Amino acid sequence: MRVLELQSVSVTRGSFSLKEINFFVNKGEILTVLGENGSGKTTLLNTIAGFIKPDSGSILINGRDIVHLPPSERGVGYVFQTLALFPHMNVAANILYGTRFHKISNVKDRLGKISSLLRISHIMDRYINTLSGGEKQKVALARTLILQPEVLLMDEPTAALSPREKSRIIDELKTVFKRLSQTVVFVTHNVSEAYRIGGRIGVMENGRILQIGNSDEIVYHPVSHSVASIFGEVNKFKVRVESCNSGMCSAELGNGMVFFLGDFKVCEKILLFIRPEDILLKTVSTKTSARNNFSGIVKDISFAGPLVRVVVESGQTFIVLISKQSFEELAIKKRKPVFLSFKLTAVHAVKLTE
Amino acid sequence: MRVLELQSVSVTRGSFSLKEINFFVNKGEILTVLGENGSGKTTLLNTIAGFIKPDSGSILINGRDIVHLPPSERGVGYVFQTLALFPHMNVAANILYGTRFHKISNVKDRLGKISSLLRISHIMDRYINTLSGGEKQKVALARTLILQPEVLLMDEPTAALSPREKSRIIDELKTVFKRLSQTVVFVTHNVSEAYRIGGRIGVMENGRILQIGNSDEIVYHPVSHSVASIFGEVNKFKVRVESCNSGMCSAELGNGMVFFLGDFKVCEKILLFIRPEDILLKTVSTKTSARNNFSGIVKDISFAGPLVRVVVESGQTFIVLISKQSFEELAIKKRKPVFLSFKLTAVHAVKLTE
Amino acid sequence: MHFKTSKFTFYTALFTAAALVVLFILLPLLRLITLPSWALLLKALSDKNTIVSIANSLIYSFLTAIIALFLGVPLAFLMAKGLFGRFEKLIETVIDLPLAVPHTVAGIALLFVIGRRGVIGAFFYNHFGIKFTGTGAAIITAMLFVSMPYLVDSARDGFKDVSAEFEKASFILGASEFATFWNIFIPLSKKHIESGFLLTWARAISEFGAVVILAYYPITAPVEIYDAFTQYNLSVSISVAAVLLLICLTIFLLLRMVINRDARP
Amino acid sequence: MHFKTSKFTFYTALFTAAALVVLFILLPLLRLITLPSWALLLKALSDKNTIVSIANSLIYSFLTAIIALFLGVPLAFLMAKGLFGRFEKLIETVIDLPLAVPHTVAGIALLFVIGRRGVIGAFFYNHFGIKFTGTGAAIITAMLFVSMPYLVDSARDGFKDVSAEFEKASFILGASEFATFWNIFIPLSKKHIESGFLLTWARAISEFGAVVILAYYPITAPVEIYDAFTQYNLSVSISVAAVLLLICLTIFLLLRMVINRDARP
Repeated sequence: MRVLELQSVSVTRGSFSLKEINFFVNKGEILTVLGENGSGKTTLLNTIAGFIKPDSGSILINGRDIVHLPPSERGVGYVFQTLALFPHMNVAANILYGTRFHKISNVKDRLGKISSLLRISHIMDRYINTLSGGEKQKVALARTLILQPEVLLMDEPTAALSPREKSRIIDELKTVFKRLSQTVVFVTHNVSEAYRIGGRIGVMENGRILQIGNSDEIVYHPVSHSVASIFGEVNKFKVRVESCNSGMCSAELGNGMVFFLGDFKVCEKILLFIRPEDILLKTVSTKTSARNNFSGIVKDISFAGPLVRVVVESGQTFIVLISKQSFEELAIKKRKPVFLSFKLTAVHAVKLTE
Repeated sequence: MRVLELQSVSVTRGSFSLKEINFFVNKGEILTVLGENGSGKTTLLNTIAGFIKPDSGSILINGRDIVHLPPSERGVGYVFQTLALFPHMNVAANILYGTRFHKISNVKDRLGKISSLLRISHIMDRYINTLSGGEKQKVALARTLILQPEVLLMDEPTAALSPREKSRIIDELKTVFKRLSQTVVFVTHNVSEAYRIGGRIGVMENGRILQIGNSDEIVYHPVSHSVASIFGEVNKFKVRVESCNSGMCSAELGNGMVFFLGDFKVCEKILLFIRPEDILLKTVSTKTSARNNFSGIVKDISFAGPLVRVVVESGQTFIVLISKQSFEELAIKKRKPVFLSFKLTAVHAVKLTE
Repeated sequence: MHFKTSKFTFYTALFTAAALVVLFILLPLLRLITLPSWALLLKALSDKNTIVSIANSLIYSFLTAIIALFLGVPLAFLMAKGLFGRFEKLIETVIDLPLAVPHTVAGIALLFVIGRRGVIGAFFYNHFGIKFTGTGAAIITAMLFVSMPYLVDSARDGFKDVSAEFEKASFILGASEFATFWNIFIPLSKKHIESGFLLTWARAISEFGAVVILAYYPITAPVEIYDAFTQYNLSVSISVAAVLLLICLTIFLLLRMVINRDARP
Repeated sequence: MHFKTSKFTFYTALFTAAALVVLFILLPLLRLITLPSWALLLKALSDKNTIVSIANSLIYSFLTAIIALFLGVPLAFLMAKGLFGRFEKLIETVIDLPLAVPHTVAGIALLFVIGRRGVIGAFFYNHFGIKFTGTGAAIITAMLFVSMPYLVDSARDGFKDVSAEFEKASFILGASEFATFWNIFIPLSKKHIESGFLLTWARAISEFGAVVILAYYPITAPVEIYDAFTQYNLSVSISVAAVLLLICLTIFLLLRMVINRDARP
C-alpha cells in the first residue's frame, strides 16, 4: 500500500528547482534519498512537509492530496538535520510538545512506550544540552514518533554524530522502524549509510531523481554517468556499437574490442561505465575467464588510503584501483607495460541521451 | 646541512602541551608533519615562528638559537591555513608588504622573479577577494618567499582548495621548492597529501612526534599502534613471544600460530599490527606462499566505498578489506567458513611499552 | 606608512590615552557619589519634593517600559520574521529614528502632536477639556518616544537568533503561529527581551530634554536636578543626582548580569 | 500554554501594534518638518542667535568627535587585544557607564570637577583665573562624556573582528607593533571607526542635559530650542528644531550608508 506518493512535483526556489519528482513509498518501507549537498534533498523534504509550496504536481498521503494543507495537518513527522530540539525544555517536555496540539487520550501510555522502545526513559528530566549526540537523536525521534506520523522524514539525522555512534544508531533506527512498521523517507549524502539502511535508494542530482532501485540495481545498472559516479570515480567511454547479437554486444575501444551485455542498434552511440575496482591488473598476459582484455602502459600511480590508483594508457585511459598488496607483488612502476581484464558484467552500457 | 633543528622543545598551552620535540630539517628538504586535528601541528609551527614561547628547549636556525628572537627577526616564513592575505591591499601590495620592513635593494627584481616563477604576474593589480583558491595560495607563497626565508612553514595550506586544485598545487609547490632549494616544514592531516609531497614524514599525535621517516618506513615499520592506525583501521594483537631464531619469531594467536620478523626475548609481551588490506581471504584452503594461515568464520560484512570490510572470528577477531570484485567471486556470506593468509612481512611487531 | 616606533613607545602612548579616558569617566562619577555627606543626603531626601521626583521617575519610567514591551515585542517579531517584505529597511530606519533625534527636538515635535495646539492634543482639549501637557501621560509619551527603539532592537535581535528549524519543528508538531510565538520564540528570546526592557527602563528614567518641554511638572528626578540647580540649591541637586545615579547604576549592573547569564532557563 | 488563536487574529494583533509604534514615531517628526513655513524658517534663520547656536552645535560636536577619535581608538585597541588582562570586564563596564548616567546627573557630576568649586576647576580658577563653565571647553567636556562610549564600543568591535592571523602574518613579515596597528588594524576596522565617529558626533550634537548645566552659554541648538520655548517664542523653537532634526537625520543616513557599504575600500 502506497502511504506516500509524489506525482510530477515541481518546485522553484530562486535559481534552484526540483523537476518533475515522481516516487512512492509503501507502508513500512524506508526509502533512502541519496545525493550530494545541494542536490535538492532538503528541498524535497520541505516540500513534502509543507514548508515549501510546489509549483505543480500532487503529494498524496494514503491517497489523499495534501498539497493545500499546512505542515501541522499533514500527518508528517520530520527529524531535522540539526534535530531542532527545544533547548529551554527538558526531554519529557520536548517529546510531549506536539501532543498538546493533538487530541490524544493516552498521552502517558504513549510516552512510556516510545521512551522504553528507544531506551531513553532514564533521561526524561535532563535538558537537551546535557545529552550525548546519540541521546539527542533518539529524543528527536521520540518527539516525532509519539504523534504516530504516517510518514517520517529524516534529513541527514546522523550528521552530528561521531562515526562510531553513526553506525550503531543506523542499526537501532532500522530496528525501531521495523517494530513500528514506520514509513520513512531518509535523506543522506553518504553512500555507505545508504547501503547500510538497505531498502530502495533514490539517487538525486541537481533537483532530479535520476534512478530509484535497490543498491544492486543502482551499482550494477546505473542509468547514467551521474548515478554511476556516485559510488566513486568511474571509467566512462563513449563508443559506437559494432555488433549486437542476442544481448551480447561489442564495440571498438582504445586499442581493442570491448564486450558487454545489452540490446542496442548497430552503430548507435552509447556510454560504457566500468568501475576502477572491477578491473584486474596483471603484468603478464595469462588467460583469464574475463571476456575483456586490454594491454597498456602505466602512466601514473597514486595512493588513495589502502588502495593504489593506477592510470593505464591503452588507446583509451583506464583508471584501475588495486590493493596495496597487489601493487607490491606486481611491482608496478611508471612506464611499465601491464594487462587489464574485466568481466562482461563489469561493463554497464547506457544509451546516450543528448 | 641542518637549517632548522629543534632540541627537546616543550610547550604548555592550557591543558595541551608539546612534549620534548626533537627533529631537524636539512637545506632544501621538505619535512611533512602528519597528524590529526588537535595533535599539536599548528602549535608546533607557532612555536617555531615565535608566536608561542616554549617552556624549555632550543630552536636552532643555521645553528643559532632563535628562541629569544621575536617572529619578525627569525628568518622564518609562514603560510597560514587561512592564508591571511590582506583584503584591503591588491596582490602586489600584499607581496611587497614584508619588503617595507627589510633592507632589500632589488625589490623590483625579486617581485618580477617570484611572480613569474609562480606565474602570477598578470594578477598584480587584482584584489584578494577576486582571486581563485589556487591564485590566493600562490600569492600567499610569493609574499613569504620574496623575503627569502631560511625555513618556510606551511599550515595545511591546501585546506581551502577544491580536491582538483589540491593535487595540482601540491605538484607545483614541489617544483617551486626544488627550484629555490627551499627548506620547508609542511603540516597536514591528510595521509595521501603527505604521500604525494614525498620526503620524510613526521607523525604527530597528542603533542608528541611519534616517528620520523620516509613513507615506507612509517607504513611498514610503525613504532606503535598510533602510527600504524594513521593509515586506516588496523588489526592489533597483544601476544607473548613463543620463539625467536635469527630474526624469525612466532607467537600463539587465536586458534593458530603467527610468524613474523623481529628480535625479541622469549615470553616477552609484544604488539603485532596487520593491515586489513594485507590479509588475503579465500573460501578454500589452498597452499600459498604466505607463511601465516588462519581459518575462521565470517561475523560481519559492511561496505566501505569500493571495498568490503569483512570481520572474521578466528579465536581472535580479524578485520579484512577486500575488493568488491573478490567479494562477489568468493560469494562471501555471514557465518560461512573462510581462510586467511598473510605474509611474514605483513606483520609489524612492536615492543610493548607500558 | 612605515614607522620605526619601538614597542615600548607604542604601548606607552596607547595606555596613556586609555588611562585619560578611564579617569575622565570615573572621576566625576566617584566625586558625585562621595560628595554629599550622609547628613546632607538625609536632609535632602526628607524633602517631599525630592522624594516625589524620584518616585515619579521610577513609576513613569517603569510604566513606559511596560508599554514598550507590549507594543515593541510584536513589532520586533514581525521585523525578525521579515514580514514587512520590501518595506523592511524603511521600517528599520523609522524605528531607529528617535535615537538620532535630539531630545529637545523630540520634545518640541511631540508638543505639536499632544500639546493643546497639537493634532491630537487639540482634539481632546476642544472636545473633552483634557490637557496632556504637564501630566503623567505627557511624561510617558516623552519617555516612550526616546526609549522604545532599545526594546525593539534588542527583541528583534533575539527573535532573529532563534533558528528557523525550531519554528519548523513547532509547526510540524502541530502548533499554531501563536502557540509557536508563545512557546518557542518568547522563551528562546527571553534574555534579549529582558535586556531590552532594562535598557528602555534606564533610558526612560534618564530622560530630561523631551520631558522638560512636555511636562516640567509633575516633576521627575532629572528635572528636579536642573530645577534645584537653576535656583542655586546645589545641595538638593547633588543629593537627587547621587540617588538617581545609584538607581541607574543598579539597573545597569542588572543588565550586565542578564547579558552575561547562561542562556538556559 | 496553548491557545487556539487563528493565524489571522494573531497577525492582525501583531500588525496593529506595529502600526501604532510606526505612527507614534513618524507623526511628530513629519509634523515638525512640515510645520514651519518657509517664511517663518527664513525669518528665524536670519536671526543671529539662531545661526550662532546651530554653528556652535556643529563646531563643538565635531571637535568632540575628533577628540574622542584620538583618545578612544587607542583604548578600543587595547580592549580588543585583551591587554587589560583581568581588569578587562571592569574597564568595559567603566567605559559604558556614561550610557547609564542621566545627562543632568552627568552635568552635575562634571560641574564638581571642572566647575569653579570642582577639583580641577578650582585649581585653574585660583592659579590662572581660568573659568571653564560657560565656555566652549565646558560644552566639549559635557559632549565628550556622554558620547565617547559609542566610539570606543564601535572601534573595539571593529578591532576584534580583525582575524588574529592577519596580525601574525604582519609580524612574521617583519612589521612592528605600530606598523601592524597602522597598516592592518586601522584600515580593516575603517568601517567600524567611521560609524563610531558618526555616532559620537550625532550624540554630541544632540546633547542637552549635561550641556545646559555646564554651559547655558555659548548657546547651542538644543539649548536654544529650550530657551526659546521657555520665552514662549515657539516659532524660533520650531525653526531651530526643524533644522537640527534635518542635520541629525543627514548624519543618521550617512551612518546607515557606512554600515551597509561593502567592506573593501
